[in-house]
Amino acid sequence: MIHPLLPDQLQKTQETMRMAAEFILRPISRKYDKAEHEPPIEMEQLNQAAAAQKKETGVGEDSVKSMDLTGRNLWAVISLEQMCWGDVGLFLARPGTGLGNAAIMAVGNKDQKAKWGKRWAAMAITEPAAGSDSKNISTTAVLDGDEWVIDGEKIYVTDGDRSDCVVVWATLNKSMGKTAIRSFLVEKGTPGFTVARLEKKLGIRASDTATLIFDNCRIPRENLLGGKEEIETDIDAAKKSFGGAMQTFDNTRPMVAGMAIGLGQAALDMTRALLAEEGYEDKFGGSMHQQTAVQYELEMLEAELEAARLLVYKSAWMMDNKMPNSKEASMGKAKAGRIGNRISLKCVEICSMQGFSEEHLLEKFSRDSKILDIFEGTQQIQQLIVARQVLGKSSSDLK
Amino acid sequence: MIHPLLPDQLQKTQETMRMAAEFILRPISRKYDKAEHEPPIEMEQLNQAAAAQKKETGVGEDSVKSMDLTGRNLWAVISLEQMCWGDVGLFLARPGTGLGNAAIMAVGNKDQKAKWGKRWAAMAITEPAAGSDSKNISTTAVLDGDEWVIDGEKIYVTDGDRSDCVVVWATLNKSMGKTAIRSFLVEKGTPGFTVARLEKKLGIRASDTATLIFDNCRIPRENLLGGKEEIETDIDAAKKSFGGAMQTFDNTRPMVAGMAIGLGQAALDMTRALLAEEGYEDKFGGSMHQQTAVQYELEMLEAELEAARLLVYKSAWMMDNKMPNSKEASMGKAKAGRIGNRISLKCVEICSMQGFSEEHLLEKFSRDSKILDIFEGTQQIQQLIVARQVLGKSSSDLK
Amino acid sequence: MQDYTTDHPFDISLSEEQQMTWDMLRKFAETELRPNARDAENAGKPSEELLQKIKALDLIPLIIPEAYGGLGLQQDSVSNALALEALAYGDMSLAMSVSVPLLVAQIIAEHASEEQKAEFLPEFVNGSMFHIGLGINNATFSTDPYQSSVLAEESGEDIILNGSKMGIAFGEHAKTYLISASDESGACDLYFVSKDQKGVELSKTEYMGLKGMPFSKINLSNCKINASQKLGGHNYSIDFKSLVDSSRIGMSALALGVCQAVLDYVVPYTNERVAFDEPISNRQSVAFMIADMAIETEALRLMVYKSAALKDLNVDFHKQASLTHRFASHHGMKIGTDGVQLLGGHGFTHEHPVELWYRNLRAVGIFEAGAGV
Amino acid sequence: MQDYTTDHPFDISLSEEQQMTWDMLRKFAETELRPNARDAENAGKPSEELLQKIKALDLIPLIIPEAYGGLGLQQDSVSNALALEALAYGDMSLAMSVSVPLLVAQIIAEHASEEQKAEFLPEFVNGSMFHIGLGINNATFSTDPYQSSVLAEESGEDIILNGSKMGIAFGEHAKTYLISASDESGACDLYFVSKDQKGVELSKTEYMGLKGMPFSKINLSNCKINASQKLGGHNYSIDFKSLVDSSRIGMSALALGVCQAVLDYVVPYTNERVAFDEPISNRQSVAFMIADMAIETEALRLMVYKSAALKDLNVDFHKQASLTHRFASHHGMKIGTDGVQLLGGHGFTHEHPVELWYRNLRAVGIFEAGAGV
Repeated sequence: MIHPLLPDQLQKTQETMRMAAEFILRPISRKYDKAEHEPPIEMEQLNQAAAAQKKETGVGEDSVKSMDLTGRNLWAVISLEQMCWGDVGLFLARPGTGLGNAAIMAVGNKDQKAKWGKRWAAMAITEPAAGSDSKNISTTAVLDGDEWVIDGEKIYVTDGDRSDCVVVWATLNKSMGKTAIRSFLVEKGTPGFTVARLEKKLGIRASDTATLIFDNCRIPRENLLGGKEEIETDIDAAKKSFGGAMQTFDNTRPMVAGMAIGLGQAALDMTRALLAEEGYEDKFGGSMHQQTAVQYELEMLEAELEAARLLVYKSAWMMDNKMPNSKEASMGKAKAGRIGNRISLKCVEICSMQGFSEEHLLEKFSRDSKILDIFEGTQQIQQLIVARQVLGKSSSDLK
Repeated sequence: MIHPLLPDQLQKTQETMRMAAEFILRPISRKYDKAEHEPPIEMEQLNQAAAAQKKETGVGEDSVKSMDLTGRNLWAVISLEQMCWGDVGLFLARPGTGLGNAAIMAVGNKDQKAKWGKRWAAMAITEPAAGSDSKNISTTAVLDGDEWVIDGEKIYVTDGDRSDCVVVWATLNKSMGKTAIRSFLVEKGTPGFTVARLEKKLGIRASDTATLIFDNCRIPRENLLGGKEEIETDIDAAKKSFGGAMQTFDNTRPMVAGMAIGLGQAALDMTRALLAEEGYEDKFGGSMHQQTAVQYELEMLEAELEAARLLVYKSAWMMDNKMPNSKEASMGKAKAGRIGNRISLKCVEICSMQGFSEEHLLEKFSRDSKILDIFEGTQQIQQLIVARQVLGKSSSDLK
Repeated sequence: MQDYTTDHPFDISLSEEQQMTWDMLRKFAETELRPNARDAENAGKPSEELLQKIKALDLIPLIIPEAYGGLGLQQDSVSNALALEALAYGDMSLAMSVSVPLLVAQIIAEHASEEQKAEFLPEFVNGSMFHIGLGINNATFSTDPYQSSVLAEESGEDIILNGSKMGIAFGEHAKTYLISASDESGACDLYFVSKDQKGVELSKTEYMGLKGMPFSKINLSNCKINASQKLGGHNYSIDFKSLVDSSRIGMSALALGVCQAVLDYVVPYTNERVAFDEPISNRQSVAFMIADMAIETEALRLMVYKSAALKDLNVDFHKQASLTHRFASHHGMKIGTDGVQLLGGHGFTHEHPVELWYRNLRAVGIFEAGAGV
Repeated sequence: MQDYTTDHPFDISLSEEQQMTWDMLRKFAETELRPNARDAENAGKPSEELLQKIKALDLIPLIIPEAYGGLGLQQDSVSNALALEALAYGDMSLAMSVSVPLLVAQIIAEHASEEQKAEFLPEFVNGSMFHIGLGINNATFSTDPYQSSVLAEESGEDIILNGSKMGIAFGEHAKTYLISASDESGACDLYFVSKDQKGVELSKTEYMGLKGMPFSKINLSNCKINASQKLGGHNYSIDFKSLVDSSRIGMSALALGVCQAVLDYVVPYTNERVAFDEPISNRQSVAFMIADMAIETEALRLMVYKSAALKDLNVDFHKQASLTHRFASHHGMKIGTDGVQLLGGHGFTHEHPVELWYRNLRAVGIFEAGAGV
């Protein structure tokens, strides 16, 4: 039965996590925005709140039907939406869970999940010469006896400095394109693995973004995550193999989209709070003749945000119900990524000098928001994915 | 000296043509919108007004520097902008001047200009299977003794039924691509040339849009307009030849863009007049907190329209001053085409039931406007042209 | 953050019953409505034959109480929204030729006094669907959408009505009009006005779109009616805001159906249309326009469903309906104009339906009372 | 339709003099401002060395009357706009480090009383450029932009000022502030307020962008000044609306320079950056974004020039300035965000200037008094 509403149990999750965001994250937002590269020490509290809430809601480790109220992915999206209402930079900097963890849970085998599932894993894909074009990565992995030898450079690795380990995408044979790409788990402290640099950034300054160097870095054979040691010659098997790697994105995109939604809502809420000090009230459903330009704009932005939110919830619900959600995940990411940025920039404009000033967080939101339309696949990549599926096209037809 | 303002002489042109539009075109706008395919009989008056104004301003037949106040192209854009403020459909239906005339003036030789310059010439490019892709046209022209034999079907020919003659694009050899394309002048009544059908359309219903059939249609050898009888083997010469045909567009695009601007201004003016009946006043420069959504929207739309107008004036001024203006012509057409459509649709929304109703002309403007973002090169084609020039790319790099 | 309570999990799948109705109405839209859309537009109304088929769907008798000859079933709002979406996929005008009388029947069944029910409901089952014209669309644009451009003034036992209403569907077919009017206190209610009442002036109006059905404008000039002609009786007050909001969800559901129609039309067209040696959908500018169309259509769908689901929970759905309606108006029109753009010159002619959808989608955000959920 | 008279033909080419100034300032922007933008941002102000070079441009002494040590040349508004565009191409903060004091000097030269001129003008030539802080930006957002968030109340010979101002460039360097304040009649004028006046409270504020120069917030609490401290003297009234409009053209000209910088940066970047085996600019989504950037930048240029040209004709330029300013705010920000988008993750880091331009372009539409024409 069509019912795109949250059951009370998930509303409780919202409330709890919102409170955590408000009381744990917001007070330290500006501090870590200013102190770039300084690891936030207050974050353990947030993890505890999330864990407690998860336990209370009864969300299991494995995906469970949302029908049972406890779908893991919808719960996760809702939780992180609220945490990112607090501060998306701090959320990304919270110890313990990185995008690499999603990869381990998505493609790792049982032993791997058991061994690394609880450790903080970053995800290293991008290279200086390969951004969205992940089939063109040039970091290599060569099997030598019982060890893989990893060589290459990775950039823009979120949590790359502070995490315990990194999921690294590398190729078994650069001339074989995407069929040769595999992901590997490299632990911190492995000889030949160094953090070369931390980026100074427009936003999400609380989170570290690292350049990693792998120079003759040897890791155990069993650190290959999902996919086979040899390159499949059968085309379907090869496609499936790369598809497996890419599938991680179907899981992580709703999460990143959820971040943009939380941030967008934060900007709208803060704008209304500031406006209220000068007497502003909403006028939903009013005509353009009655509404002020601000009332009109905020209603339109709220509508766009709600649209993005429902797309993202749907893509998470599909995951929980084991439906293929690649198109829907990209729809949600495309919409949420761009609208989060638009909202936050518009809110700064609406609040004028106050919006532009560091006295409030609106200007920070509008810096943080930009990356959410870029990482985990840019707006343009999401559009490509959606278009190919809607039009029934291959990546060679629609480039 | 930078001075993007109209001298008094051209302001006089504006006023005169606006008056003609208001008193000649507006009263019959609805009549010919309803009576699709009926040739408007009142249009001779408009031509007379234009001719008188042209004479008064001292605009010559040939391009003259705008510096001398009498640049032909800027004068033309300004005149037709005002006529299309009246009614773009009727303007397109005015007897005597079609897009073919622009082609004759742009690429015809002296004899051809003298012979056909004053006759009403339509332009036939599009074919059922070739829209924007003009190099792929399949209408053929074969030299047989002292005659060309034309065979093929042309669609969407504006004025195709009512004009005296038609400039037809045909290929000397379909396998040779764009280098083999030439334009030919075919007079009405030539055996083998028939008007097969008139289109029922969304807008500009006062103008006829015809499907033309050429079946073993024989025309004199001298009816080949610009370009050589044989296909150039030298690549540069060949490019130049097709470029010559395409160059017509650099002349006609500012004109079509001017139509969109006239229409956009008409929609804004009518909206304000209707709103004024219920007490509306503009509040230019007001903040979003003070302006109503309508005041804000109308100011933004007016800004966009003014931006388009200046781009178009500049492209016409460049033509008058013999500067290459292909990029600027496409910039103006892209901006004016899309903004004319956006304005007219928004004005209908703002005026609600009255805007949507046939009691007023706003709904008509929003139907007429759509074609201006399509013909003489769609929005997408204009973007391609601009992008290629800005990025320094060929049509094979950026498709 | 939410203001509702529910135990039901988040769900976006159709129930078995919803699926059956959906399949039936969507098929009807594709086989009966779509093929007849252009004819209805040319004639200015649906053919008698088509009207009979539409009536045979029995959508209206379904909700008429048994006492007045109907089946007396309560439809939930989500199912109503689904039905509107399915029908508008065929044609918006033709969908409204049933959704408008359905809305009138719903209003009367819910709000009318017993006498009014007895007078007006049976004819929905036995006679014309169009015996009552709904006059809610304001003739002035500066009027609050939750108020009326017709003013109601009490004068003893009588009520005097003054003002105009536009967009009354099948107004010439009606014998009675149900008109919204605002009184001095700011309350907005509905009133039954007979066609032959003194001070009633009816005229035909045509619009940019929705040409498959006839519309009237009504002008009330010192039109005196008895207080009992107020919907529900003299002392009854309708929640007019909720009525407008419900209708806005309905209009958004109709827009959704049309948006889906545009999307489903441009996908095969752009895949087949070749320019510069490739299908035009191989170009990002075309493909991304279609991707956005798909994204906004799906988003609109979820917003419509959520608004309707909130209404079904009997909680305040005003904000959600407002957001949905504004979204439908903005993105509906964008999809309408992009649909024509993707077909280029072809899209501008009557050879293809996209120009018709362009015109109909402009009605969204303007017509307030064309469907309810 | 127009409301001006001119014999001069339509023209969009630079005069010889305009071209010379343009070439000189644009070169300065590229060789001195752009390379120092990041350093100034990190330091929160330009280096002393750079400030000396900026001063050596002699832009301010040019317009100071000869009696006060300057050259006393009248600059036309179009040339002023060109200068702002050229400088902002290098860096917006650094351009404002000269455009703000220039605006102050212009205001004083045009409006101040003889005593005030004698007191404040010479220092522009001989001393600091920053001895007077301009307090026009309102601290409240709901205040009419043509009014002030500071209120002026006359009390005999005195005027009492109350309220706050934000975004005072180089406020800590100043000894005196020129503050806009509205009186009961709705007139908005400027007043000189000394730093050491009682009731003046200064604090440092930081913004999202424009970090290459320091800003102060000023709070005036029952700040009592003598009526003679009103700009131009007690009975003088400034056309504050025209001042705001002139400044809005100035801000738009700065935005234009930054937009052109973004465009010129992304063109080679996207032509060189390869993904999926081709330069990313071979993709329509990238190429069309850049085409739009070029279109809107060129349009903004023409709008800035036209606004300034109207001002030079001494006719009402309020509407044109308003349109230009709104256009600059909307499209400037779009170009700022697209600039980062085109560089992807790289654009988000300090390795490239696009993130800096993103932040600076958000100032447009917000800062009212950063430059004049």
